[in-house]
Amino acid sequence: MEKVQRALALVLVIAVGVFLTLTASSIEPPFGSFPLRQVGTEIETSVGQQYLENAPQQTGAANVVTSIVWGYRGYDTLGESTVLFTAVVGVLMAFRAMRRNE
Amino acid sequence: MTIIVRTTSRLLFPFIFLFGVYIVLHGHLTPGGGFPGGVIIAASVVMLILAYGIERAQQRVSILQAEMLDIIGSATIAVIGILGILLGAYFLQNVFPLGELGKLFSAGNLALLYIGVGLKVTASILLIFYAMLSD
Amino acid sequence: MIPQAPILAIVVPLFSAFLMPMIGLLSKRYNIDRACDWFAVAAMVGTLIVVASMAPTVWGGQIIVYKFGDWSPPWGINLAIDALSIQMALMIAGLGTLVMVYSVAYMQRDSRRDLFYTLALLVITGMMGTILTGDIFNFYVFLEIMSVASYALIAFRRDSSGIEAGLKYLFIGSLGTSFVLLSIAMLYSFVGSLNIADLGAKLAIYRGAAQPVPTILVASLALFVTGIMIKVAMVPFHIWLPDAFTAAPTAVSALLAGPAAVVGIYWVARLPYLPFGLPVGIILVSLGLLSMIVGVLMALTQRDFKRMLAYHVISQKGYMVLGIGLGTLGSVLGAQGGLFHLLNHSIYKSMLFMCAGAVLYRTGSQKFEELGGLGKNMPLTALTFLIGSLAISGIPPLNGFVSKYTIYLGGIEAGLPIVTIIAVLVSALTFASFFKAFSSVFLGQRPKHLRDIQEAPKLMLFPMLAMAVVCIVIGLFPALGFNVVGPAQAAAENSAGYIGHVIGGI
Amino acid sequence: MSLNYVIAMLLITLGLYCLLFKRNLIKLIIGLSVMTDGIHLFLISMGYRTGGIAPIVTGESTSNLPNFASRAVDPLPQALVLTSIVINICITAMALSLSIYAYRHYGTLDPSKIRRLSE
Repeated sequence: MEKVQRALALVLVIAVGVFLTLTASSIEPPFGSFPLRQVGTEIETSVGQQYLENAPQQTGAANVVTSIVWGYRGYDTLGESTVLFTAVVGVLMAFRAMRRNE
Repeated sequence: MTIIVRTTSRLLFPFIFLFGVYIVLHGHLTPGGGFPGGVIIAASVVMLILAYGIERAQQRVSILQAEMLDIIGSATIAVIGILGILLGAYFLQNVFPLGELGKLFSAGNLALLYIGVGLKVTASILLIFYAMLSD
Repeated sequence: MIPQAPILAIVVPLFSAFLMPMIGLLSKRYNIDRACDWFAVAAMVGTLIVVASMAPTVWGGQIIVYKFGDWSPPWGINLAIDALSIQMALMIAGLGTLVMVYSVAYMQRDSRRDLFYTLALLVITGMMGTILTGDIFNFYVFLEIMSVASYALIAFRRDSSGIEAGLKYLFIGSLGTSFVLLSIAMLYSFVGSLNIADLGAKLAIYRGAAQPVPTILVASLALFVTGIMIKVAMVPFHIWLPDAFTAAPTAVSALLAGPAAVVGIYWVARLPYLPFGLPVGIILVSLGLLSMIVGVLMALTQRDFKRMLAYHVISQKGYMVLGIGLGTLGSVLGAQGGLFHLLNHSIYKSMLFMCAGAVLYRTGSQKFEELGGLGKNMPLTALTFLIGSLAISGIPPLNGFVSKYTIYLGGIEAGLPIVTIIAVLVSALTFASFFKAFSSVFLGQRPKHLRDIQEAPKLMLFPMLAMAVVCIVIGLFPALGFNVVGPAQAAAENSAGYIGHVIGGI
Repeated sequence: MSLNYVIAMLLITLGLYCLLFKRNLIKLIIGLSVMTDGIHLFLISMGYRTGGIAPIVTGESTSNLPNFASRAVDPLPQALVLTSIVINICITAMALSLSIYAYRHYGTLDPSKIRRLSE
């Protein structure tokens, strides 16, 4: 039973790996052609290009990544610091001494 | 720990701490920001834990101080977010002047938010370490 | 609508969670015993009021779009609230309030209650965020908030089974969220956008058969479905759920079985239309059928009260996924039935877990062998459990019957009568399983040491009885439920309207 | 054939292998981290532009913003990876603290042994 499970798991890992690798090697357009995106027959530019063009004037930050992190996508970062808070509370939960107050 | 490690870490501590503060304050100009900077500040205290043990580190930053820092950090983010509603129209909206591109006092609320996050990350990482090291 | 209501629905539980450790410190200093508990209840009531204030606007046919920091949709993050989201948000806020009231009584013997309520409010925040957001990466962030908080809550009592279940859920759940992240990464690399409406608009050309679907889109869809199915606990990915629900404190089990089930099903309902819009109906139907059958068969053999209920969660979630899958195969009734069943199931499954918790609280045991004859000691608990088990088995005057019947009709409407037959059979097996549970806990021989057991505390009984009343009311007047579910189903299908409201801007 | 993408996917597969086959909690946590790092590598590398520069306005590009915009790499994946790294740290901290607790109180890092204790 143990051996069957391990064999099944190995098959699963190999299948997922082959699938992902084949997918990755067929991505169009290839590595290094950032603003171009091809959806169907239409050639589009990625949203990232608009950030590069507008962010310095719109947010006044020289670091475009910062202007995304707290400007355009500030709500994400609020969520991110909430995850950090959650982890702190979780760790405190695991280590704070247990007292039964009857 | 040996005397070499102790002396080196004592001498290095202010520099690493200052470097972390620099990274936090210049988050909107150079690579870095609140998250890496906060981790660097926390790492300077963790280095003291490694060299001297947890008591000495807690003399520098006690558990209560770390909790207060955490609360101040959250409060900074919350207040700036709500200021966006009060003075503008939407949560987290930028209501401060943008300033000149590339100067330290620029980018409106981004720099302030990064300071809040820097405090919060420092406090959180320290609290996690203190909790894991306590018995 | 209260001004700023969309953001308040998320910020009220979030900032209450931030404040909770401080409240804990203050209550210790000034010796106010239950400050944390009632503060959590107040926060939930506030959330409920905010969410309810949005409902009339949304049911009036509008889609509320809230732009963070005043950045317009394809660049900034926005919240988009349509009738489907509002159904889920109302369920989360309502059931969350009742679970909080229940845990005021249930958790009173535990210390570290401030941490418990912080984590519980964070779970609520995460669920609200995932439901209301209009941005796919933001969905991932809030999914993680909800997940990390629930890992901690499951291990809250820190007994060996709790730690083991928490770690198991942590690894399997993180695998699922990693898949979701990889799927989002692939989607971004292909389309170059993260906004759900924008993605839906750009991927719409693949909906017909005119364009061949590229491999990366298929891979992205497969990973997303796998990730969501791990969170929903459909059968090949279900192994974390029974352990987690058995080991967690019962208030947490009720929270995860009722409100938290909503998140996964919400995304299953969105998935066929936005952002992918690819046909996934057959996959959903087969996964749903598999979980229904496996879940109920496993439930029949269980000897542990909460573990049996946990397997029924899997089985009943199968009904919902089946109904939504039938909906994408062209049966409106099926989709409505699936969403309606989500509403009903969240109510009675939370209630059943609360009954199990009340028994555990009074007797200290959740094994069938050690219990028996409690109907005399705890008549009200027995009554609510009876109502819940009749509802879950689909017996006519109760709400479970209405939604299950709608799904049966949906199966026939979609041209798959075999699905209907299997669903009826699973219902019968569910009834058998609950009959066994009811008779071995509340009827039969009462062991000697259980003679002096008392009825559950009033604060526990209040949410249980409230939910039982809702079960009966919806069962007698199903139109009430359809008034909520009908617009929700229409909104899920109306992807063009969603895209128009968000991208068109208001 | 894009080598970066393929290597990212291989890292993800390696992490998945580690998660499915290892019997030690610490190794499982390492597997999870490796897997997430693979995803981060994929995210970062898909925003690359041949011959690109960092998306930070410095020096002479301050006066020539259009030229900067046509040369810099995609800033959005970098912001996403920043978020995702912090989330991964949180999951690692949570998993480590539960593992430390299990090791201190039950004396084992093997999940199946903790399971046997609870039965």
